[in-house]
Amino acid sequence: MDFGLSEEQQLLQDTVAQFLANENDPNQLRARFDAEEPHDETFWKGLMELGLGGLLVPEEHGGAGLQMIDAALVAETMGFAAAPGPFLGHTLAGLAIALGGSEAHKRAWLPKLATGDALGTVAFGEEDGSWLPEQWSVGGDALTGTKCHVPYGAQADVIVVGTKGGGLALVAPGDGATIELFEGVDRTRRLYTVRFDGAAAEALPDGSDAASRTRDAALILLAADAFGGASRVLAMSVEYAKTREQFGVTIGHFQALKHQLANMALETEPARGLFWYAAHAFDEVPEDCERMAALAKAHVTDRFMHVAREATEAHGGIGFTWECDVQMWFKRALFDRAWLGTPGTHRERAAQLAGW
Amino acid sequence: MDFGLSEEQQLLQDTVAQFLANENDPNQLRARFDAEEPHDETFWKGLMELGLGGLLVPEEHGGAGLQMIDAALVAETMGFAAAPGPFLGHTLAGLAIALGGSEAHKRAWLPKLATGDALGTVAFGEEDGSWLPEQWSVGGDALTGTKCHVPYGAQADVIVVGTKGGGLALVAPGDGATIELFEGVDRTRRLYTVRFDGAAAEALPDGSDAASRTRDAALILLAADAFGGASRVLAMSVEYAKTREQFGVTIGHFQALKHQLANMALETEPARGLFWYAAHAFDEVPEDCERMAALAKAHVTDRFMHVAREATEAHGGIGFTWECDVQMWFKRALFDRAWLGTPGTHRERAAQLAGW
Amino acid sequence: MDLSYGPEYEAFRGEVKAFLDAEWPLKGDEAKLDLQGQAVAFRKKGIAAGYLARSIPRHYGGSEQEADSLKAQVIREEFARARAPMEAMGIGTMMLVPTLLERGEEWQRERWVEDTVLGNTAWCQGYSEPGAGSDLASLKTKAELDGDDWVINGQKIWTSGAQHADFMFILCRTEPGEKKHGGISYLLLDMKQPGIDVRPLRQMTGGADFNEVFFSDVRTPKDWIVGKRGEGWLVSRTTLKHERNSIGNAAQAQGTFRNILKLAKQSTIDGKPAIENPAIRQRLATLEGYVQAHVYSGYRQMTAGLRGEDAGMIQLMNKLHSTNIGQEVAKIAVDLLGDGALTDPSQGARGLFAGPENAAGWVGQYMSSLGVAIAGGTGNIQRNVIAERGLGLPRDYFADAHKR
Amino acid sequence: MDLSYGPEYEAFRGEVKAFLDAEWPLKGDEAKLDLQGQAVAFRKKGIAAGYLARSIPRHYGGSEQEADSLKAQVIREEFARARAPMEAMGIGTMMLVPTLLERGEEWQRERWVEDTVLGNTAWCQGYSEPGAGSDLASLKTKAELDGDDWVINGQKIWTSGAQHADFMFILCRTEPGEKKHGGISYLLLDMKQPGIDVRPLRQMTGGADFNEVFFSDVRTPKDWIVGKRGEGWLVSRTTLKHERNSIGNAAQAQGTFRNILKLAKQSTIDGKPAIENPAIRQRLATLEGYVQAHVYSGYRQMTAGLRGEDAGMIQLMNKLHSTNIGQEVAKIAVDLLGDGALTDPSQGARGLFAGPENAAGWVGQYMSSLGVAIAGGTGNIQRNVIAERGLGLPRDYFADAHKR
Repeated sequence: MDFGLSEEQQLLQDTVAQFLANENDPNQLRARFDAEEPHDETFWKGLMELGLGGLLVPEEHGGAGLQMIDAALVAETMGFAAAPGPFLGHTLAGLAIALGGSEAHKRAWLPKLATGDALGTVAFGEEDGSWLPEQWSVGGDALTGTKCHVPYGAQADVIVVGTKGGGLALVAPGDGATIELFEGVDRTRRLYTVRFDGAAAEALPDGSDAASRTRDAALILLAADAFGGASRVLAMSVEYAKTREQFGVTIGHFQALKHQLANMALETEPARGLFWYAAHAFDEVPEDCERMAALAKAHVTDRFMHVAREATEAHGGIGFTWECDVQMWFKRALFDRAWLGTPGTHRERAAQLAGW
Repeated sequence: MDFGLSEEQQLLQDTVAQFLANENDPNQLRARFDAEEPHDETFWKGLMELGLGGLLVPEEHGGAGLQMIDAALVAETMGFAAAPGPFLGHTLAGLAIALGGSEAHKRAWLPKLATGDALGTVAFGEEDGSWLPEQWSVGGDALTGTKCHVPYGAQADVIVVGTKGGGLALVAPGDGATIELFEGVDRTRRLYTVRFDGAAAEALPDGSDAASRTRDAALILLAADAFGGASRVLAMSVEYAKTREQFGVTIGHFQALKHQLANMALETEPARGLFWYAAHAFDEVPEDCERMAALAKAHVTDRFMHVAREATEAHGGIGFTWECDVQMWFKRALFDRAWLGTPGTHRERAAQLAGW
Repeated sequence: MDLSYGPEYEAFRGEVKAFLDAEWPLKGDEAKLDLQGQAVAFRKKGIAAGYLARSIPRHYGGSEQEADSLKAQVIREEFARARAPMEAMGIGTMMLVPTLLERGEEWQRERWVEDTVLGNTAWCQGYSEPGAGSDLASLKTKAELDGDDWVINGQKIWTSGAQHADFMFILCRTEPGEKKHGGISYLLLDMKQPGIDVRPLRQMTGGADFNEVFFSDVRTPKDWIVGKRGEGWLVSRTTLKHERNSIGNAAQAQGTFRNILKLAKQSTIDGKPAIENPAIRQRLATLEGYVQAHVYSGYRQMTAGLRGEDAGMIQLMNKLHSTNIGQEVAKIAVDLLGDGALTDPSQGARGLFAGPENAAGWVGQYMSSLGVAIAGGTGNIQRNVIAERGLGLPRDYFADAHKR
Repeated sequence: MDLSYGPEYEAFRGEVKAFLDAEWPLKGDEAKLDLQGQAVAFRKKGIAAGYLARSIPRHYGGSEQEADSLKAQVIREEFARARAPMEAMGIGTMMLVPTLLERGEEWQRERWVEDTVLGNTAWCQGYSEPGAGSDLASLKTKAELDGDDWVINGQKIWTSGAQHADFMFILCRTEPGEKKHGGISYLLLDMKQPGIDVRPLRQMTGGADFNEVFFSDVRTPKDWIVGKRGEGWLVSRTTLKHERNSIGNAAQAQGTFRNILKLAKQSTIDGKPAIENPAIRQRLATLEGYVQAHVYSGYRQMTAGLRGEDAGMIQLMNKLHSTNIGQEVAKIAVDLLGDGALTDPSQGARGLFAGPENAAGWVGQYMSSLGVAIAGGTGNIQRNVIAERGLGLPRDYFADAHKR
C-alpha cells in the first residue's frame, strides 16, 4: 500500500520544475505568450534534452519508458509553469504510435519523437464539436475532412489523426493537407485547423485500442495540467494577499479574502489525489481507467477554471489586465476545460460508464 | 405606472403584522409549534375577525373581495411570523369555490368561509407525488382514491378535491373518507392523508378553469410566504450577529459573517418584486400569470430554503437546536419548497410555458 | 399596482414620437454633418423640446424640466427605438455635470455644463491610483500651488477614455500635512498639454478600455478647483453613487438573458439542441428567477422614486445582483460554447443591444463579467456596503481604523 | 504507487481473519453475557492478540504494538466485516486516553486507561460553554480549591452522552487573576454525584445527542487534575486535533455517495427514473468528483503517515471537504425526495452503514448536514485554519487581540 510518489518521481518532477523556473519564469513566459512566433524552438529543445520528448515511449524505441503517472506529474509541473509548446500533442502522438503502430511505424517515428528530432501531434477535434473516437468522421483511403484545434499542427512532422470508425492514422503533412492557424485564447498552446483533401495516411494497425487509450491519456494529462495551473494561481493569489496593502494592512488580513483563498485551496488541493489515481489506474487498474479519466478531466479542469476566476478577482482591478500574470493561466484553464470536450460531456460519459 | 403598494395595502399588511406580533410572538408560536393539538382555534378566530377568512371571496358573498396581490401581502406577513394554521388551504378553498362553483355552491360555502364559521381546505397532492391538475387520478361519481398532504384535512368542513381530468369537487368529510394525520416536518401547517372510498362529492361546474387558477394562486401564496420567512430568518441572523459576542466583540464584526449576511440579504430582498409581479399578473396580466407563478414559486421558495440553512449556520451550534427559533422557519421553508411540487418541477414548467 | 404608463404618459409618448418622427434623422444640411456634428445638432433640438438635459437649468444649457422619472423613462424608450442620440453619455455627463451643478462655481458651470452635455467636450476621471484601489485615503498624486497654478505630479490608473478626453477631473493631495481623506482636492485640468503621458492598459480580453495616466509638472489654474481645498473626497462622493446605480440596471440583465437563451437555442449538446437538455433548462430557469427578480426590483425602485419614497436596501444591491447574473450567464455560455471557448476573445464581435455575436464575443464576455465586478468596486466592497448600510452591521475594522 | 496491501499485510490479514473466525461471536458462557459484557470480554481477547489498544502500553492495559497504520487499516476492515467490536468508541478512547498517556499522572493512567478502552468506563467532555463556542478564552465555569477538593460551579453545553457518562473531563477557570487562555485547568470529575444537572438539548431533528450540564458546588479531588494548574488549554489542544481528523473521513463520504446514488435510482422525476434525468446525472457526477478526490486524498494522507512524512495542507481540509460533500448530498436528496421533504425527521430510520432508509431519515440528514458542520467548529473556523496554518495568511485580528 503506497499512494505517494517514489524518489524517482519526485526527482523527475523537481528536475522539470527547476528547469522551468529557470527557463520559463513569468517574464520569459510572457515573451512567449505575446510572441507572434508560435513555437519557441530553443525552449522546446531544452525540454527535449531533459528527455520529455519520449516519456511514454518504450525504452527499446529510445524513450524513457515511463508510466502515465510520471507523465502526469510532468504535466502538472508544466501546468504550474504554464509552459508553452507542443508537450501535450507530442506526448500523445508518441503514446498513440507506441500503442497502435506497426513495428515499422514505431521504428520510423518513436526514436525521433523521443529525442525531439521530429515533432508529433494529434488531430482529434472536428468541426461539429466532436472529439471522441466514436464520433470521428474524417476518413477515406486518401484522407478527407477537417480536423480542428490541432496543437502545433503547422510545426508537426507527423500528425496522428483520429479517423472514422474510431481508428488512428499517421499523416506526414505535405500534399493534401492545408493547415491554418486558429486564433486561440491560450497562447501557450497554439492550435491549427487541418483540412485534408485526399492526404496520404497510414492507418495504425491497433488504432482502435490505441485511440481509446490515447483519449484517456489526454484526459489525464489535461487534468494534471489543470491541477498544476490551479495550484499556481492559488499561490499567486496568496502571495498577492501577503504583499498588497489597503487601509494600512496587507489585504490578507481581511477575513473575506482569507476565506476566499481558503476556499480556493479547498477546491484545489484535494484534486491532487484524483488525477494521481486516474493516472495510476491507466497504468495498473484498467477497469477503472476510462471512467476515472473522464471524471478527473471534468472535475479538475472545472476546479482550475473556477480558481482562475477567483484568482482574477483576488487581484482586484489589476487581475483583469494583460500585464497581470494570472490571465495567462486563466486562458490555459479555458483550454484545459474545453479541449477534448467539456466537463459536462465527460460527466455524462462517467455516468454512462457507471451504468447509471 | 406604479409598482408599489397602495395605502390600503400597507394598512392591511400593517394590521396583520401588528396582530401577529401581539398574538404570535416567538413564545406563542413555539407553544403552538410544540402542541399536540394541531389547530389553535382561538388564534384562528382572531385571524378570522381580521377578515382573513375571505380575502379572495367576492363581497357579494361576504368576503373582502380583494385581489391576489392583497392575499400575497398577507401571506408574506404570515410567513414572516410563521403563523400557524389553515390560512393557505382555507384561502385556496374559498378562491376555488368562488371561481368554479355554482351559485348554490357559492351561497352555501363562501359566506361561512369568509367569516370562519366553516373551515375549508384543498386536496391536491397524490400518493405518487403528483400535484398538478393534469396529473390528478382521484375520481368517480362516488369519489375514490387517496389525497396526500392536505392541510388541516381533519378539521375542514369542506375539502376542495382535485379530480381526474383536472376538475374540482367539493367533499364535506363524513362517510366515505378516512382522514389521518401525516407526520409532517412543518408543525405550523399540519397535514393529513385523506382516503376516499366512494365519498359523496359535488363537482364544481367551472372546475377546470378554477383548478388551474387555484394552482397559480397557491404557487403565488407559497412564494409570498417564503419571502416573508426568508426576511425573518435574515432579520433574526442580523440581530444575533449584533448581540452575540466572541473574542470580545459582537460577531457582526467578523467580515466573513458580514458577507454571509449580505449574501443572504441579496438572495432575499430582490425576490420581493418577483412575487409581487406574479400576484399582479394573476390580477391584471393573465398571459404572464401561469409562467410567473411557476417561476416565483421555484425561485422564492428556493431562496428561503437557502437562507434558512445559512441562518442556521449563522447562529452557530444553537441554530441546530429545537430551542432556537430559526428551526421553525427552516421547516416552514421545507414545506413551501415541496408542497405543490419542487422548484425543479416548476422551472421545467416555466421552460415549457416559454416554449423553450 | 399598474404597470401601464396611463393616458397622460401615453399622450406624452405621442409627443415624443412626433418630435422624433419630425427631427430624426436630421434633414437638409444638417444631415451632411459628420456623426458627432449630427449628434450635437440633434441634442440642441432635444433640449429645446424639453426632452434632454432635463435636470439642468436653462441658464447652463439644459431644458430645466420638473423631475419626472416616468417621462424620463418614456423618453429613453422612444429615443432608443428611434436610435436617436440622447445626452452625450460618458463620465462627463454622468459624474462631472452633477458635481458642478451641486458644488461648482458659477463660471465653471457656464463654461462646461452645456458643452459636456452636448458632447462637444469629453472628460475623463482621475480617482484610482495603483497603490490605492478602493482606498482613496492612500491617494498619492500631489498638486502644489506655484503662483496662480496647481502643479500636479503623480499617477492615475483605470482612466477610461484618457486618450480622447479634453479635460480630466482629478483628486489630488493638496494639503501635505493632513492625512487620510483630509487634504484631498477635486481639480479640473486640461488633458491637451505637455507632461501628461497616457498609456493604454491592455485587458485580458485584448481590448484596452482603460489607461494609466502619468503626470509630471502638469499645470492647471488655481481656480480650477471644485469645492474647497481639502474637501475633494466629499465632493467626489455624490458622483460615485451615480456610477454604482448606472451599472446595476435591469434592462441590461434582461438583454443578457435573451442573449444566453439565443445561444442555448443555437447550440447543441451531444447532437441535440442544448435548449432541450434538462440540465440546461434548469440552469436557465434558475437564472431567469434572478433576472425577473432584478427587473421587478427595478420597477419597485422607479416607483419609489416617482413617489419620492426611499426604496430601501434594494438600492444597495443592484450592482452586485447584476454582476452575479452576468457571471452566471458567462458560465452557462462557456458550457454551451464547447470548443468555442478555445477562441481568442480579441476577435469578438458584439452587436449593439444584441450581445456577443460569436464565440469570441462570448469568451470576451466570460472575462468581462469579472471586469464589470471590478469596475464599480469589487464584490467584497459591495458586500461591505450591504452589510453596513443595509443591515446596520459594524463597520469594517481596518477601513475604520485607517480613516481615524 | 501500489494500492494493494502487499503479501506481508495480506498474510497479516489472514491472521486477523483466523482470530475473528475463532473468537467472534463469543462461545460458551461468554456468549450468554449481555451485549456490553460480550464487548468487554472480546476486547480483552483482541488486546491480548495485539489487534486492539495497539498504541497503549501493556502496563496500562494496551497491547503496545509498533505503530503501523496499514495493519491498523487491515484490522479496521476485518473487524468491520465480522461486525466485531473494536476499542470502545467515544470521547473517552478518542480524546481522554491519548491525553492521559501524554500528560496524565501514573495513577491516573492506571486507574482509567484500560477501563475506558474496554468500555467499562464512559466519559463525556466539558469544554464548550453557552457564551463561548469556539472561543475557549471566554470560559466561565469556575473551580476553586476547598480543602482537598475542587469545587466546581458553572455550565457546559454540547456535551454528548452526559446522561450515561461515569466521568467528565472538563476545562475550568482555576486561577481567577489570569485571563484569556491562561488560568484554565483540565480536571476530571465523577458524574454520579449531586449538584450535576444534565438537561438534554433537543435538536431541530427532534433527537437529543447533546446536553447542557449545570454544576453547583460539584466536588472533585484536588489531584484529579491533568497537567499543571493553568495549563488546561494546552492539555486540551492535542485532543481537539483528534476530533477534527476523526470526522473528516473518506469512507464516510463514499458511503454517503452510495446512499444518494441509491436514492436517485429509486426516485422518479416527471414519472421517469431520476437517475436518467440529465440534470441529476450532472449533479451526481459533479459530486462524485469531490467524493473521489476526498477518497484519494485519504490514501495520500495514509501513505504519508506510513512513510512518516507530513501530508501537508490537505490534513487541514478533511473536515470542511466532507462537510461540503454532506451538504451537497443533502441538497440533492431533498430535490429527489419531492413530497418526501415534507416528512417529520424524528420518524427517520437510519440503517447501520446504509444511511437514511426513508424520507424522514433523509430530511434528518438534510438538517444534520448542518449540524455536522457545527460539531467540530463551524466552516468559518475551518476556513480560518486553512488560511492561517495552510496558506500562511495573517491571524484573525479579533481572535489574536483577544488572546493577547
